[in-house]
Amino acid sequence: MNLNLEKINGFSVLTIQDERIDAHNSGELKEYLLQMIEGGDKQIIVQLGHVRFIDSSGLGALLSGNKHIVAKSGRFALANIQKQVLSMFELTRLNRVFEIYADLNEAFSNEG
Amino acid sequence: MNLNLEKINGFSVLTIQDERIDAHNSGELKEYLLQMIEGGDKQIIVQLGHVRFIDSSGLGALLSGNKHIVAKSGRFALANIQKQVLSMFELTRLNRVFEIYADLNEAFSNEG
Amino acid sequence: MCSSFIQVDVVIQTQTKYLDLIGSIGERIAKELDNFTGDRAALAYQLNLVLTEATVNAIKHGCDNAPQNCVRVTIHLQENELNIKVFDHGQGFDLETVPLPDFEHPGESGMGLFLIRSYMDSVTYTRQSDYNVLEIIKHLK
Amino acid sequence: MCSSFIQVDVVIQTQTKYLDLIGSIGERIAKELDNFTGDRAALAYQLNLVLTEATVNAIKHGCDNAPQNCVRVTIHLQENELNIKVFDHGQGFDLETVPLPDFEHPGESGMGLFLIRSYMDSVTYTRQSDYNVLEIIKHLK
Ligand SMILES: Nc1ncnc2c1ncn2[C@@H]1O[C@H](COP(=O)(O)OP(=O)(O)O)[C@@H](O)[C@H]1O
Ligand SMILES: Nc1ncnc2c1ncn2[C@@H]1O[C@H](COP(=O)(O)OP(=O)(O)O)[C@@H](O)[C@H]1O
Repeated sequence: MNLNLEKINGFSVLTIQDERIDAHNSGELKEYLLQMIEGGDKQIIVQLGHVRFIDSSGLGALLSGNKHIVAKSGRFALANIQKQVLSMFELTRLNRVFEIYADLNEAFSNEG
Repeated sequence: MNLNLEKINGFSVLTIQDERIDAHNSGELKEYLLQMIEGGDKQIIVQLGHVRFIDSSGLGALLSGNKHIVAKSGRFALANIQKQVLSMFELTRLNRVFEIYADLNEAFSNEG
Repeated sequence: MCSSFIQVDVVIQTQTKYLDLIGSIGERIAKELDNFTGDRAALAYQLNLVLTEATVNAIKHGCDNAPQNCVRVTIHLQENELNIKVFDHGQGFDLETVPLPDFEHPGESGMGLFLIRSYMDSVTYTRQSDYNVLEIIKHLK
Repeated sequence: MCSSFIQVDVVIQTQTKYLDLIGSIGERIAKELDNFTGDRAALAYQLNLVLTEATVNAIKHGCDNAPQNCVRVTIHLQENELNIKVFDHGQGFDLETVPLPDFEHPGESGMGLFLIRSYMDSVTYTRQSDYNVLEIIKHLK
């Protein structure tokens, strides 16, 4: 999986460079998020702007990151979700679980 | 087939808007070119910039246009051919039959 | 004689790296649905998703995990219906007893069949003597 | 047991509008060739082309032209070989007697088989009792 991690405004911004998250690479995403959290990252924004497709295991990987960071009183947010991908969050009602922002600036300027 | 015809600098510039020319739509291209030529067009440039794929029937349609216009002492040129498409002209040696230009400007500035 | 407009049968080795291929073929077939009047981009996504979810299940549960095992997927497009079948050689399961996801306490798994059922019109799972088949139907209007 | 990494069998009605689908599937399979070290974009194009040319021939010559007739195409990917078969139910022809195109006086047709042979490693046409098959092999290195 092609991931890019930057520190911006005190946030750890993880940009997913792949167009597709499915059961083939979601395990890697999940592991990467867990290691970030174990390493001390408390404010994570996952940028999904490149992602055209996500399956249920991809949603599961994001959910896992969210749970672990919330357990440490941190923050987990998603940004730049494409239309069809967003409909997956809506159908599974995970849009009520995740903090979802239109873009990075909106995520930065929100208190959560 | 999605075609766009413009008159520029005395040339009839036919832009093919489809990404693919194959036996399904090459008949239409051939007919269109014949009608242009019968209607009096004598300087035709076909812009292939959008075309990602051409099959042998597509090459045949362009060849038909070329033959008919040359028979009337007109000019027929191709412009903006993508790399993989160009390799088809090379393999069939049709690059020696057609006038081929990198872009419209090069086609305009050449005497043929 | 063709009973369908398009029939695509795909057999892959039981490896998740081929999910993208199978999903992409489904997405590509959505372009051929001349008579479909709904949201074609949404349908393309849904077919990609449904094929991905169903194929993962067949890979995960459907066979002893030797990589030389294979999963077969068929996609048949008829005039008013798209029919998808995913075959497995595992123990099988009872589709009717699979619970809905717990939306109040969402888990990291257990959403696949829910998604398939949400987007498609009919889903059945049948055990035969030597294979099982998940059959998914989408009516096209 | 899977004898191939990927097997795709496509059956379409004998209509040229499905050429794009068949070519696209070939192009998509080029992405899966892990061991191929050559120019992948070129190979993707060539598979699209070869499938298009072979399928057109089966549509044009391979059956009485009732639209409910069908053409079957199979694409099998093995470790070092890509195997394409296109089946038809026509009168058949003798592949060996098809002449090269006349490059000095190029014609509007007659380039399909030349292109297939140029890009692929082996091309054969076999008549069976109830069908004919054009078999195309590309060695992958
Ligand atoms: N082909 C199959 N063979 C056996 N069991 C299956 C199959 N497909 C699904 N199941 C069972 O149904 C359950 C729910 O599947 P699903 O909704 O896709 O979620 P997940 O696969 O994430 O658990 C699986 O955990 C598994 O027990
Ligand atoms: N499947 C087929 N059945 C019968 N004849 C065929 C078949 N494929 C090719 N041919 C014959 O071979 C000739 C050359 O084919 P090809 O090189 O593809 O060029 P084209 O189809 O443009 O003529 C065709 O004109 C036809 O006579």
